Amino acid sequence: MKKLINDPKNVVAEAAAGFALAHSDIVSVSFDPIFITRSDAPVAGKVAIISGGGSGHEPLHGGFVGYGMLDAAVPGPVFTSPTPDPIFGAIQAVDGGAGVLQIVKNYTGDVLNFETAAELAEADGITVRTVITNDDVAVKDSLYTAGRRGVAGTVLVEKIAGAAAQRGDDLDSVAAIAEKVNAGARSMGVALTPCVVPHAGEPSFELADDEIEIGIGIHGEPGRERIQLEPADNIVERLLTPILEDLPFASGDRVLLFVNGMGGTPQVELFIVFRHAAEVLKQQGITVARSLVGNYVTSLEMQGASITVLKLDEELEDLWDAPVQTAALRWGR
Amino acid sequence: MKKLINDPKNVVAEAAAGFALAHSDIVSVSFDPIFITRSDAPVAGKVAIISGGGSGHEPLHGGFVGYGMLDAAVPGPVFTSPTPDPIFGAIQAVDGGAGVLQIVKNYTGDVLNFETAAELAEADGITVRTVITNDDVAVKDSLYTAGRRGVAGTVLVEKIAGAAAQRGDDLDSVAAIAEKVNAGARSMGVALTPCVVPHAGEPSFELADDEIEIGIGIHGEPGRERIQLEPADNIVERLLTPILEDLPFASGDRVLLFVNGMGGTPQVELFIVFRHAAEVLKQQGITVARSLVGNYVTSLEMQGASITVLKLDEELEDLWDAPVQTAALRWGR
Amino acid sequence: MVLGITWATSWVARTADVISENRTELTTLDRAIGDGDHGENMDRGFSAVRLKLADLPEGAVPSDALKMVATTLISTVGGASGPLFGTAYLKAAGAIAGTSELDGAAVVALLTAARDGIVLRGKAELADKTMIDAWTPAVDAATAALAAGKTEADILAAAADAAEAGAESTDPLVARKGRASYLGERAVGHRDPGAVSSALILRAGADAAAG
Amino acid sequence: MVLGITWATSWVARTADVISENRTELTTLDRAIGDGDHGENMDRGFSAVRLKLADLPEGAVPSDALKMVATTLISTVGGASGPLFGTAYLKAAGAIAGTSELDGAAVVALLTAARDGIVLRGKAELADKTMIDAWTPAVDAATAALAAGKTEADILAAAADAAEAGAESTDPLVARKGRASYLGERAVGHRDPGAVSSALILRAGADAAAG
Ligand SMILES: Nc1ncnc2c1ncn2[C@@H]1O[C@H](COP(=O)(O)OP(=O)(O)O)[C@@H](O)[C@H]1O
Ligand SMILES: Nc1ncnc2c1ncn2[C@@H]1O[C@H](COP(=O)(O)OP(=O)(O)O)[C@@H](O)[C@H]1O
Ligand SMILES: [Mg+2]
Ligand SMILES: [Mg+2]
Ligand SMILES: [Mg+2]
Ligand SMILES: [Mg+2]
Repeated sequence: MKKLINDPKNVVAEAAAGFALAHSDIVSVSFDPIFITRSDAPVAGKVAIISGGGSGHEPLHGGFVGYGMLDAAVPGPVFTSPTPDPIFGAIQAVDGGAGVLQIVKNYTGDVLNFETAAELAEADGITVRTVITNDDVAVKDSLYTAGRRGVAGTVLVEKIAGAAAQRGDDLDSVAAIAEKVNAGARSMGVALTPCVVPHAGEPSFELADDEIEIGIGIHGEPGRERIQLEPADNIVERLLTPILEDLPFASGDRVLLFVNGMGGTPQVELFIVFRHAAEVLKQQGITVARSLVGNYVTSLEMQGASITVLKLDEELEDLWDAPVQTAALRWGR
Repeated sequence: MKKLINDPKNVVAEAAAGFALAHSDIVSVSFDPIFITRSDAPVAGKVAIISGGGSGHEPLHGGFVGYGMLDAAVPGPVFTSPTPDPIFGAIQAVDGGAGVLQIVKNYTGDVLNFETAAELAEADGITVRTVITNDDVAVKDSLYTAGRRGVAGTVLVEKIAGAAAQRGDDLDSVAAIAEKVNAGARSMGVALTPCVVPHAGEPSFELADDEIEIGIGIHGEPGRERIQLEPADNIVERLLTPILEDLPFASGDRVLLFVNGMGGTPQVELFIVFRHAAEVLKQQGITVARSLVGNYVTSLEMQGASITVLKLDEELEDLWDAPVQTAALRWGR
Repeated sequence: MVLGITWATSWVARTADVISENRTELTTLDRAIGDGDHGENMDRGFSAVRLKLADLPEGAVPSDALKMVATTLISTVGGASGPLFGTAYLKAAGAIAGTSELDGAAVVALLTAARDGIVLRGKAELADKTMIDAWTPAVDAATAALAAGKTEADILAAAADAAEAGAESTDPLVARKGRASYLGERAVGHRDPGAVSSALILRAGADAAAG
Repeated sequence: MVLGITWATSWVARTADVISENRTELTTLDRAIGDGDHGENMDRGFSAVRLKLADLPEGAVPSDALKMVATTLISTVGGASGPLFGTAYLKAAGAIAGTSELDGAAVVALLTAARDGIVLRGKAELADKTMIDAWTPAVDAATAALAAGKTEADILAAAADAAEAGAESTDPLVARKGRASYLGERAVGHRDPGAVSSALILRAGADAAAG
């Protein structure tokens, strides 16, 4: 294992310390337990939004804490959900009296730990609502599975719900908008290489030099199928087709096209993917009204990318365009 | 070679096409020859700033085209300087009558091709000034070498000179500020893995599982020395010590600390590096007044990082804080 | 031996030992059909538990030890297994609350409550390829052993045997809960890590009773 | 044979061939002490040159062919070698401007002007471990061959032999120009790619003259 780290046990704490130093204008970091809050939290009267989950997906979630997006992020150990204590600590730190919305990616561990934290907060008199994101079309959604995973679409939910909370919407409205974004977002990813969890020290799975994983998760889980490496344009179609069929998206739709890097893929490749994805959407009469390209929901050093398509309407476009000031997403101020 | 690309020959053009689609609000892209300009170029009466060089360093330089930074970027083939034609084309496209500043990283190929382009432009009646960046302390500067390389510090030169041009400084003043930033910036990098140039298809150099390259360049060139993998804190000191001794930086200085990812390194690792670098500076009585952490000057999928320290004064701090609106660096608007 | 606080603390201590001994194996299993952290998660939790064992007050009873394990796992493990095992120990403690010496019926009540706690939180059914596939056979075997008039030690041994067989029984299954469920058919042929760690926990209980 | 336009175009065509044949080798050399693109750069340039050969007008003279090569390399190669070789061909064309048949003196003038053009742009000296280490020995050998009354073909052959030896002579050197200079001692033991491509160019010229 080759990493710029000290003791694997300290990866999350040391990274949080560096993050706090580099972005002290935007965030404050608590270390025991570890959570990241807006430096001006709690914002009185504003619905607070928190998210979190295993580390290793940076900038998700800490990079999205700040004006117009998240009030707090709770990083667990790498790829492992945080426990209820830091989540509860974050809830208490950011509650401004208007209630707290938890945005949780659909993984059993995250769901159970945030659920427990919510119980503690409710017992403490804090109103908590939870929205579960599950935009990954690679996983069949059925009563007989843990359901679809929450992946890159989570960033769009956090940005748009964050803008709604910032403009003063109440808890129910913010939760409703988060649900709406999640309902209109579909994602699917591909991995060219696995990633190495620091405390494991070995690749999360094996891939031959000419193999790629289609339908990869963001925790180094293997994907749905393993195929031979193909030209980028073919891979884009393998990801985009199930996405478009699932909602479904139709001619005339306005969408946000998000090409997300898994961490180790050079930017040129992400733009090559974006290029063909935009081409395909255009052919189908779908308008790319907004776009996002970059490493936002990563899997450590994994090479690969995911494509997310979000159905837009005027309200979502306005909330997307609203000012945001976080370490990883910033415009309008 | 495992990459999300189609034909290696089309990597630069297809990535430029995707970039144009994803950021049409900020840039326009010319395809024959290939160069990227501010969508509102030429800006009458403003000094125009252009930069460029081999591709594979994204977001450098195209990601820094926009309000308050570059007027144009000229991407050559991967790791190969562009030819004079596209550079000349970019100069003609952005010249607003106040002259053009070329910011060129110190590599023989870049220097010679930008030199030829400048001759063509001068013959065309356009005033061109050139500032060569050479912030890499890994290379001994002497009359008997091509001199120090321009690496990550180039981003700081582009941002600060860009702000000076945006506020209306004339060509000489903008060039002087660019020279001042370059003179006050020092960088050094480390590679944990090599990178694979698409048309070569093989790693640019070999590294054993327990080896790292200290003093790496940004074109997949090997570095100065090869050592055993060490804890991040030790590596940080190996990079920072020659940086601080070279200028030298002294107790009482205010600096910008920039930890740059080489492309394939997860963000947690960059913040672990930033954490200790900030610690060391503090111990030496040096104040980290500004900071930047992320993948800004990359080497394709190379894993590794570089540290840049820039000496600040009030003018440079104001210009750093000035609004910038590019694909990769954005604040204040 | 009688199953009092000595047995309870010995069970917990032995569990901490076997979990750290099997940490790598559990992580390897989780890498195949999960995200490769189960050994790390469990070891993080039970290392914390081991440290807290010493703080148990004079006159503590078995339920105090299990309650301490529950709260410690909940606050240190994270992941899916943290809340699940945490709830298991919490309910188990509740089922034997205050009792200082457990008879066979109490042992069966403890195991049943633990299993029910996991189902309450995780909604898994038998053959979903989860830890439940170790716990439910264990509860059934313990119940049968009790009916057959076996000793407490034999009841725990029967539960451990059944849990180990139950863990093995997950090999051919497609998962319907947890991360492994994302893999569909690709999970077939792999053993569920949580079922294996559950069997380790139950074996430690039997060993502690065997003396 | 007389060195007219037929020789010139044959030289250029043969150069395009040997460069593409040796593309991988040149890139491998550049990977060792540079950035691994020299073969790609040269092949991109000379492939473009090959396409333009056909467009040479009726009655074109050698200098027209060399001028076409110069402008094509400058506008397609990039990197360090583009402007350097481009200037070399440009100055070479200038030295024989208009001449339709080159005698030995013209050949030496052509080679000397090419070398001087590279020095003018790149400021390299002998033993800096650059293409100059192929060109300068070639110019000296050609000059000596001319003085010795050799034929044009023999003059070009002498230049090619000297260039190849010159390329080999770069192996033990520390580089003082170009990317390889960043490596210090680590460049020792590797051959300079630009010197090798220069030798290929000169050998192609000799072969074209040999018929
Ligand atoms: N819904 C559930 N019900 C019961 N057990 C579950 C459930 N989901 C997951 N598990 C168990 O949790 C184990 C994985 O635990 P662990 O790897 O520590 O958490 P995570 O999956 O969050 O990384 C699985 O092997 C399985 O036995
Ligand atoms: N200053 C110089 N003078 C002469 N030749 C040079 C100089 N700098 C570099 N070269 C030649 O250029 C070659 C490298 O060319 P190439 O790899 O195509 O360009 P780049 O180094 O920009 O990638 C070197 O092998 C060397 O022979
Ligand atoms: Mg996990
Ligand atoms: Mg090059
Ligand atoms: Mg796991
Ligand atoms: Mg080269």
